[in-house]
Order: sequence, then structure tokens, then C-alpha cells
Amino acid sequence: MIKVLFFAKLSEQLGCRELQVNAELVQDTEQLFAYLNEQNNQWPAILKAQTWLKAVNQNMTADNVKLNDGDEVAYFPPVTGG
Amino acid sequence: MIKVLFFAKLSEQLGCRELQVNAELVQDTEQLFAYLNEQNNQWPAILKAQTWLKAVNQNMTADNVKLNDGDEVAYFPPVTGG
Amino acid sequence: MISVQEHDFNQQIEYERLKSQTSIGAIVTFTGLVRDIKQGQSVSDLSLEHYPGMTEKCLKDIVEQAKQRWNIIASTVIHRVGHLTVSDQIVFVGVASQHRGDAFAACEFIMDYLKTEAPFWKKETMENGETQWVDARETDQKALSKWAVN
Amino acid sequence: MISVQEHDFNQQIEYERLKSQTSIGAIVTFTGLVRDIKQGQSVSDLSLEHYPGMTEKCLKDIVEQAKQRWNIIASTVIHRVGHLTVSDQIVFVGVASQHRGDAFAACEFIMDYLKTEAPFWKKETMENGETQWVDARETDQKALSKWAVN
Repeated sequence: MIKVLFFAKLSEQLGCRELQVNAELVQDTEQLFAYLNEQNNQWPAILKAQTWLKAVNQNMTADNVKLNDGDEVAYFPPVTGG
Repeated sequence: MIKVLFFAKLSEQLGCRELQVNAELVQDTEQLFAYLNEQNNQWPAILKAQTWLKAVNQNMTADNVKLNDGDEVAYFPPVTGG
Repeated sequence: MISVQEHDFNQQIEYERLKSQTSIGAIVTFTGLVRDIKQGQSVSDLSLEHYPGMTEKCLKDIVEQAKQRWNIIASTVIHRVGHLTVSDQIVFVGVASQHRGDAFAACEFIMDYLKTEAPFWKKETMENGETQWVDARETDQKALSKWAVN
Repeated sequence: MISVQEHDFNQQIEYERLKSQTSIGAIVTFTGLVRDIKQGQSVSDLSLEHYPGMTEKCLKDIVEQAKQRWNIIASTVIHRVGHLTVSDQIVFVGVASQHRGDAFAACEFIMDYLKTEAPFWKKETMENGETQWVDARETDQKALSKWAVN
């Protein structure tokens, strides 16, 4: 399974903090993002409303990353700590 | 009178912290410096050994400044606080 | 020392911790506080969400980068999460070095990267009761440019 | 607040003093300490001479310049004089602002100018009992260049 996490405003808008995706359904983060868009008819508008940041296994990346069983992918807005 | 002050290493080397100079004897800081060189036969070597900083009425300046009765002129090494 | 915590921190304790070696000549600390006004509106409360696990890893990476660029004897990063109110302390970054140049640069570098890379998100409650997620500031992105290596 | 004093200062008290307004979002502090080693020699003691009157005036001028360049809500400069020993606190500069960029820049600016313009002189006593006046560092002069206004 691939663990998918959402944070902050994105998590509130989607109404979801975490979900599991079968690793056989998605080869990489591009396919994962397409898969997420199909999970709920409200989600495409939210997911495309702005550029969300992405971290794969807790490393931020803008690339399309190959995914393996057990990976963790997180989506979130630009950070605002400090 | 013009009040002349020496600080730190310069004061130690000259063996003098403060002296008063008759304002009628010196028109400006250039003349004051020449006057100081004549006060003690050890002083010229010390006063010319390095470039000392100068403050007139507590403002650092590299210029030749006109002097008036009551002015305060200080000579000292580069500062090393902080 | 790196800590992500709900409870408050104490300036003096963190300062003393940084100061515990005799070769230290300079200590620079940064403390971030909850401001009462943001974009003209009165803030009453703040809640801070983060990404447990990634947060600590990210802060560690930023400190590691700072250590590679500057001579650092000791450093501390503390970031609070959870519920905060006006004037509360949010973040502490302290750096101890032999010379001040290293301490200033490393401390500001850590803050600039924390602001744009560490996964924390602020949600403000206004005095009228409305809540809103804080938007990222463009100036925080710009602040990174001064650390570019030619 | 500007103070030239023989007695020690307390980080927490100075920090709390800077923190006393709700519009403050960032506090940067610098503390300078007596290091145990200077150019390879062990330092045991330090004495600090200054130019009473000019010192205070000079520090006030430097803070004034900083206030003209950056948005400063509160600032503190404390410099000790007299007899000090290893690890003793020498100088404290603290700046409180709305945003961190101002606080970092103003604090470092004040220190860089203090280092080259404020009339303080250090004399070190080495562990072997020899005393020597500390020489000015070229790097302190160079540090000023980053504040040049184009």
C-alpha cells in the first residue's frame, strides 16, 4: 500500500487527512495524482485549484517520482511556520 | 584650553592620559598634532609609529579640524570592543 | 538540539545551553512571536499544524546545511505546534560560534529555510471569530536568494 | 536602551524588555563572550577600557542609523567595561521588529558598527601572565562593506 497524507487547508477542503492506495494501481506520483482526482467528484476542483507541494517519503520534490509499496506521499499548501 | 585625551595602548606608551593645551597655540588638529610631538622627545616616535584615530568633540574624523577654546580632542588606536 | 513541541520554551535556558563551551565568542538567537495584527486584522489565536516525522527530519537537514557552510559550535531549533495566543513564542533558533559573522549568517539561514521548507502551517482565529489559514509570503521565498552560492 | 556598565547583564531580563509589545513578531539578540583562546594563546582575563561620554554618544548614533534603515520597534545595546574573565558576557545587542529581516539586519549592523566605531579597547592577560592590547581585525573593517548603500 501507499500511504497518502493531506495537511492544513488541503486536508480541510478534501475532508480527508489520510488514505491508503493499492501500490499496484499507481506506478508513480503522476499516476497517484490522477488516481486521487477520481476518488471523489469534489476533489478535482480542489486538487487543481492551486499548486500543492508534495513530499515523497518526507522529502519535498517537484518531480514525478516512482512509487513502491510502503511509500508515503504527502500533499500540502506552501508552508507558513516560523 | 583644549583638552587632549589619549586612550588604551597609546596612553600607556605616552605615559599620559590627558593634557591641556592653550587654545591660542594651535589653530587646528594638524597644529595640535605638531605641538604634541614637541612635548616630549619620546613622543614623536610613538605618535608616528602607526595611524592613530582621532575624535574631535567625541566625533571621529580623519580631517584637519579647526579648534576653539573648550574643544576636546582624543587620540586612540583602532577600536576593539564588542 | 532540535525540538518540535507543544509546550513553551525559556530564552534563558536555551541561551545557557548554547553558552556552555569556553571557545564560544558569539551567540545569536532568533525568537518568533505571535503578532496581534496581520494584514490589518486583529488576531486572537493561532493554531499550528505540522507533519510529524518530516518536520524533525527537515529541521535536521537545514541545520546540517548550515553546519557545512559556517563554523557552528552549538545550535538549537525549537518550534511549537498546537494552540497559541498573541505574544506567545512560536520558534527559537540559536547559534553559538567563535565569531559573530558565522552565528548571524547561520541563524538567519536556518530561519529562512525553516520558513519555506519546514512543514508547518498556521491557522489564525480573528477577533471576530473567523478562522483563516495563513498564506505563504512571497518575501519568504525571496529571502532565500541571499544564500545562493555563486 | 543603551548602557555602558561594569556589572553583568541577564539575557532573560533583556529579552523580556524587548518583548513587551504585542506588535512584535521577531526578536534577534547577539551576545559577545570572552573566548578562552585568541590566535592560539590561552586568555585568562580581559580588561576593557572606553572613552566615557563618546562611547554612549557613538552607540546612540549607531542605533539611530539602524532605525533609519530598518523598521525597529525596540532595541537594546549593553557593553561592559572593566575587568572580565573567560566566558564572561561582554556585549548584548537585541532588536525587536515586526518581521525577522529587519531584526536580523539591524542587529548585525549595530554590531558591525560597534566593532569599528565605538571607542572600546580590549587588553588581554594570557595564562603566562603577559598582557597585550588586542589588535583590530581586518575582517571587522570588511564586515562594514555589506551595509554600503548603492
